[in-house]
Amino acid sequence: MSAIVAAAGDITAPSIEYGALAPMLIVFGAALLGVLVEAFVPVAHRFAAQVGLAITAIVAAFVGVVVLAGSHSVLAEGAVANDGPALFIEGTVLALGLASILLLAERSLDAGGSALVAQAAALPGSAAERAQPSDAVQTEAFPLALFALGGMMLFPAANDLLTMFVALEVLSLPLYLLCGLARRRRLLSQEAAVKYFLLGAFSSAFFLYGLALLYGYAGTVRLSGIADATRGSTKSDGLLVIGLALLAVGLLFKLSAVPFHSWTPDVYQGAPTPVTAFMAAGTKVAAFGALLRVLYVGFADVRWDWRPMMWIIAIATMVVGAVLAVTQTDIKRMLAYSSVAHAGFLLTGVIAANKEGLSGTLFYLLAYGFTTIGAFAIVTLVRDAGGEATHLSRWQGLGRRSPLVAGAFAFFLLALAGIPLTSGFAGKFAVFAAAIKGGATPLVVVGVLTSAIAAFFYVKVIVLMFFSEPAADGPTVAIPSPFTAAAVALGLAVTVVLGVMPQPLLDLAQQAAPFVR
Amino acid sequence: MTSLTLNSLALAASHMSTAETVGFWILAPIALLGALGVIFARSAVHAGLLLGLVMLSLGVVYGVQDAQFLMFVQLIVYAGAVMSLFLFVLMLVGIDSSDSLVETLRAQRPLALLLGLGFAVLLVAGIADATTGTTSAGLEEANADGNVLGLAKLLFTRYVFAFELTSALLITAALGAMVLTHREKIGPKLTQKMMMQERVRGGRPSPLPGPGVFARSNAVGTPALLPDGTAASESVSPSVAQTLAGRGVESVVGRHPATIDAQPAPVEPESFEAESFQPETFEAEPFEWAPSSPESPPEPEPATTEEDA
Amino acid sequence: MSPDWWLYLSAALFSVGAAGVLLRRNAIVVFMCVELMLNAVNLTLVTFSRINGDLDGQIIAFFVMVVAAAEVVVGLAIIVTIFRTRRTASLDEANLLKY
Amino acid sequence: MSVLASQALAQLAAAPAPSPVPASGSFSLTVWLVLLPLIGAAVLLLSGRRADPWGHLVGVAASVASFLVAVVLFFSLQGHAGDERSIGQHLFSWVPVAGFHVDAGLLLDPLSMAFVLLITGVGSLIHIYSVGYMSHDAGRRRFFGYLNLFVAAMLLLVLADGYLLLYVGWEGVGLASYLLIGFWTFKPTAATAAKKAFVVNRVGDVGLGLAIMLMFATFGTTSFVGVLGNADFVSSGTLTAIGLLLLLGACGKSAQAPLQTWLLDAMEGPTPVSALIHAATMVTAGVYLVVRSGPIFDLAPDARLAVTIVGAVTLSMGALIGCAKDDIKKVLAASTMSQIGYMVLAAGLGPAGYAIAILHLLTHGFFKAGMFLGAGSVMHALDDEVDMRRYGGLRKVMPITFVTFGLGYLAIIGLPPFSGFFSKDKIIEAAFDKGGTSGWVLGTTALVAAGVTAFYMTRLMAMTFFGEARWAKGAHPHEAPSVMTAPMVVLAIGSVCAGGLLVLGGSLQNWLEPVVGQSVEVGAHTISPTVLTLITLLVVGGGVAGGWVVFGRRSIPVTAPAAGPLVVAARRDLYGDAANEALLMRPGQWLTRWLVWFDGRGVDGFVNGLAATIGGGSARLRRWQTGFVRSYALSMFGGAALVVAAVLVVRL
Repeated sequence: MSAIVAAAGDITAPSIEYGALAPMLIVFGAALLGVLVEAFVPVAHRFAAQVGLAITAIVAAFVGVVVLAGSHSVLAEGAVANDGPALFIEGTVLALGLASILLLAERSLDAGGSALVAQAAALPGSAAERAQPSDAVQTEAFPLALFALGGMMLFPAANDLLTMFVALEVLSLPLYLLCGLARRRRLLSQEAAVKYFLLGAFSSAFFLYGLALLYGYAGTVRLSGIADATRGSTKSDGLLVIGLALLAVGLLFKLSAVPFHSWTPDVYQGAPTPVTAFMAAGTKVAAFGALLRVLYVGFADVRWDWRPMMWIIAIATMVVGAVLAVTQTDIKRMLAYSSVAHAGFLLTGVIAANKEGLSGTLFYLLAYGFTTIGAFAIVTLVRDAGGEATHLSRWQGLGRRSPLVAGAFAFFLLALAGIPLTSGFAGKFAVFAAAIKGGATPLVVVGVLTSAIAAFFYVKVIVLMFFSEPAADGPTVAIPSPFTAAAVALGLAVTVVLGVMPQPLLDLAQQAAPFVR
Repeated sequence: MTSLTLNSLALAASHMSTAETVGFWILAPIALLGALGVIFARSAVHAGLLLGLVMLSLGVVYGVQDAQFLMFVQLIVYAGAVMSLFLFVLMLVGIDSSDSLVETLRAQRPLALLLGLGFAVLLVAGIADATTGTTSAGLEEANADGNVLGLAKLLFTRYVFAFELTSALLITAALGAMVLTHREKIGPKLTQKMMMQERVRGGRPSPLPGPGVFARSNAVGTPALLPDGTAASESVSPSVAQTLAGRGVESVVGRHPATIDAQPAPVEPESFEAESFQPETFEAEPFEWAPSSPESPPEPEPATTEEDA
Repeated sequence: MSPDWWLYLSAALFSVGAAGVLLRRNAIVVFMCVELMLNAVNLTLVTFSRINGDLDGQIIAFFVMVVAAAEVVVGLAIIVTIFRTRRTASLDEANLLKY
Repeated sequence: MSVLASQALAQLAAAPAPSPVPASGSFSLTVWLVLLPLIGAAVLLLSGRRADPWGHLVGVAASVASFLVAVVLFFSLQGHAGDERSIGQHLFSWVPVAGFHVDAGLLLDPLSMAFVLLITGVGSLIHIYSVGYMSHDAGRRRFFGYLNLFVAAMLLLVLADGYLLLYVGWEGVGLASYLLIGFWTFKPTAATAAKKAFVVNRVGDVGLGLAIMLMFATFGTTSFVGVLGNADFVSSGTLTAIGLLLLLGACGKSAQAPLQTWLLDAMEGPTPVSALIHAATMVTAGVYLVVRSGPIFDLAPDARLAVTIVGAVTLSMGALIGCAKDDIKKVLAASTMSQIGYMVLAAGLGPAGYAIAILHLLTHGFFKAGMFLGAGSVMHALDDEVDMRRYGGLRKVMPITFVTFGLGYLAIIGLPPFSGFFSKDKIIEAAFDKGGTSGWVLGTTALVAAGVTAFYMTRLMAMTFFGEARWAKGAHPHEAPSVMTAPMVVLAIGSVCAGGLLVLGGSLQNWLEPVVGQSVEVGAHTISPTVLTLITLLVVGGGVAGGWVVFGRRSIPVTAPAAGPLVVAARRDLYGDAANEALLMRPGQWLTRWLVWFDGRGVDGFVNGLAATIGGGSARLRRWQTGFVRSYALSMFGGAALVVAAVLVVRL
């Protein structure tokens, strides 16, 4: 016993840089406070308290990220990297998270209710559910979203694979739950949750197995340690490549690359639209950040091992995403496939494996995140008696009925298609240029061709909205509260500004470029 | 597993000791067969129990491999708590816990087996390629202060951030479970007096008829018959009706009593189907049921309770 | 005989678990198969811990258990919820979202 | 070649091109030349009906203000020494793409100054005239808006410091011309004419566009300084190509053969438009282009010869057509073609002719605008009657119109000392002085055409102002209001004096010398100037006499009599439309039809096939998304296995 005590004395207290970790800690702290709010604040005030808390925390964390800009260090005993790309992505995720919280806080669209269910435990259609006041909301969603947001911030900043795995789960678990909380179409929503959960757990297992093999190979799970081990190693590296491949499966699942994408359309369609927006934007950004860090820090020296594999996946992702989107009839599903295709375009930048690839991907992530969140925000506005009217045929002639909303949506679609003067063009240009420089020209050719296919279905929707006769009993466009309006405006503003003058942000992304090791 | 064995195992430096070899050949078949049992056992409960077996045997393996702390965590937390939770939920969901043997997805089964086998071969080949001839460093040094202390040192230094982070995970889990299951009470708690008043005003002061009364069967799914021969729909608990409907079984509740008892009904039954026995499973809003795909015809569900009516 | 054999066992368990995810229809059993995969990972970690001669692998395995516990709670809650609305835990019937 | 050339250019960064002096002081006003009418146009076109009562005044004010600025700038420019009279004003970086950098800037030099004065001066007069002419038109505000737009575009055209900005102005005047020709949209003929002008001009624009692209490919820039200053370093083949393409552009805008056909139809527009755009200013843009690009043509003799041929052919055609037309505006339009042919001919003669071309351009601007306004006045008096066979004897009822028109007539036929004499005589002389066979041919053509000009102008005078009145019933001709006659008087004064003033002491030549170079006398005179002048006067006299004999002394039938083939041909615009139709339109239509067919069957077939393939593939692939979690897991597991296999294979 005394020996144990003596030995315990050997442990030097870990140093944790609370200041530099502040953005994440603020978000997690706010999530914990949110749990307490659930416990102690009366029902009537919970919603306001949660929304206020979440927004305050996000803004404070964003300020923290801005203050930290330019730092280049490793925190918390080497678990967390605090470098340019991490901060860039943290800032991006925070801004996207703010927009998502705004969408979640929207309550004026659906007869006083938000997109979230009033009481998740009440069976859909049951007397218990009908007894719920119409303005009741499952306010636990806000702390859950904050937990997910914290996970998204940590995911790309994790400097070792274990922290990355925990962050992956921290970001995933709340999202699994949030997916099942739709107020309308609960069956679809719950189905999405269960699909997302099971497949997510499945992919986590692959990630973990890869982690284990890499630990076996390198004796450490720190990315820099793995990088050191890959250099000048005479060991047979079957463990390394299999480990990397399985690790990649876990990451590629999160960023919905083919063939690990199949959850994407189902979950995007079934989840409540604000949650979909959060997932589509935030998860993708965070997962790409993590993938970039893994590949560029841990496996930069063995890029010849992973590049062929990523080539095939990128091509498959672009092609499948673009081609499958063509025949979709549900707007959310179409956007989901579009998100798959965009994952492919982003992978092109990742494969470039050079500085431009990193900065281009960072830029693209930001641009895509805001565009997609704006697009989903618009989807929440087009409604009929059954909630959101997501079937494409219902959008016929929307441009004649409400030109403003349809125009904004058309603009987002054009940005997704990568039309010049939108952020999408600048982003595509950045990653494709980087890929060409990185020697991946054929990939760029495929990228351009699939962009053309993708443009086809975006334009198809625009044509549908503006050049078809509106249906007689078409959906109405709900008047949003300032929350949704702000989210749409944020998306539009970023999309326009980055399209017209992308240079400042590109410069910022370039400055952010080097990863800390 | 005695401490003696552990110590002797710990002495085995770079190669497996004989004891470990013996242990391997005992534990590995158990674990592997148990795992195969998990995926092939028809009953979910059996699968759960077999998984517990795998976990137990793995716990022993951890002990064999100088991971005493993990062994106990595995046994107590994993095999104990987690598996109990699984079994608990299985029991809760238990009514259709046995899987049908008919595979409805085309080529799913052979492909799954092929992939499983192929994946195992790939992994084994890769691992063998990498590790053959490597020697094991052993954990004597690392475990010098005892396994728990060594782990604690690591946990509170190098992995302290991840450790703190798991708190977020656990809170999420608790919060999530609560969100999905806890129902907040709306309105005041009913007193006995209020319940009595409600009952009197509700038009039926007397108790509901029990199911099966005057019917051919007294199963819970069979409604009682009223004096005029019609089915007393209230006699069947809504949850039973709902369950049957949810499983795609055409409930006898919703049927004309004539078809149940093969007797002509003297009085035209009221349209109770429309009112109280609309299964509450589904949303009130019009819902687009996608037509089931050709690969998956509705599963023929063996009727257990009501077909003998 | 070298510790590699434990690695082969874990690879086999992992593959069996993965195949089980593909084969089983009951959501809970599918989830159990995922747990089986995680257990296989833990076995790998513990074995590598011994081969590498450090305790990191065991710590990671410990974390995996913690995370798995949290995941189980969330997962089972979700499965129970969908069971309560659909009265079935069969995954094949959760098939509204497709194409 | 072009690569080598651009490398050479890079080495010769400090090429000896005269770079303009940056604008300072009063020259910073230059941009207001363009902005004032542009603002006027914006105000008029955007303000809506409430501006109807005062809109025309805004239009006039904008134009006049621009003229005043021009005058100020003119005197400022005169204050500079000859070789410093080139003022550049950089406006903004226009196309700042890396590797393709185009600045928008203005260049005010003696050549553009001359044009600016003509455009704003004559333009202002025509604005004032239009106040009266359009007073009964409901769309007067719109009309003035278009006029201001035109003035702005035309000023941009002549003030641009590079070909690309010039092209903007070029298209701008094309647009304004289109809008103004078709101003009376209720007239189908006007709409058709507008369309025709637009289409024919596009043909020319293609030439200009290609020339600009070729310049950029060759020189790496499109600025005048960069292109013209470095023309020496480029092969003559390239320069010839550029020159011919520029000529094609000039032909379109200046209604030269073979793109002349649109101008006659353009007379469907309101008469002030014809005076301003289709006589005085826009149609001379081609001449401006050729003169401005002088250094290129100087180094490409073949292109220059082509210019002279185009000029000679057009001036003859115009003269012939003028003899046969009964529509007064069409006669004037044909005459315009013919006179611009003279200018193009002169411009094609090289440094010897540039100044003369500009001289004729300026004098023509005065007298032709004056005559158009006179024609407008006559039409105004006779209820928009344009057929000269319905005129006659108007000199008594419309004395001011008669006198001003008459002075213009004397100027155009080249009677000394009226302005046309100085300019046209010089062109004929320069053509003969070119020497060789081509000199004789060109000279003779110009000389004969001068006689023909005298003939048809005399015919016009005789049919309009002399003889018995052949007016339609109920017509009560009267003199136009003073707001219309005043500009006519001013222009008549210009017709009388401009030529003399500009030639006196070689003032215009000296003025233009920094831009177009000294007009060298090429060798000896083929025919001594004095003798040639006498011959010319003789020929002109013959033309006048012939015209008077045929049309002045006989009574004019109200319907056109049957005539010989030449007259019929001339009445039909020398089959210009028919030729275009046979040579260009029909093959074009066939080509188009074939292309449409090919597009429909071939390209569309391919595209549709591709779309169908993608759609079909999509529909098929979609079925894989079965909605079953287990299938998804299968694809993931399969993917993972493939990925692992792939990395292992790559590794081996």
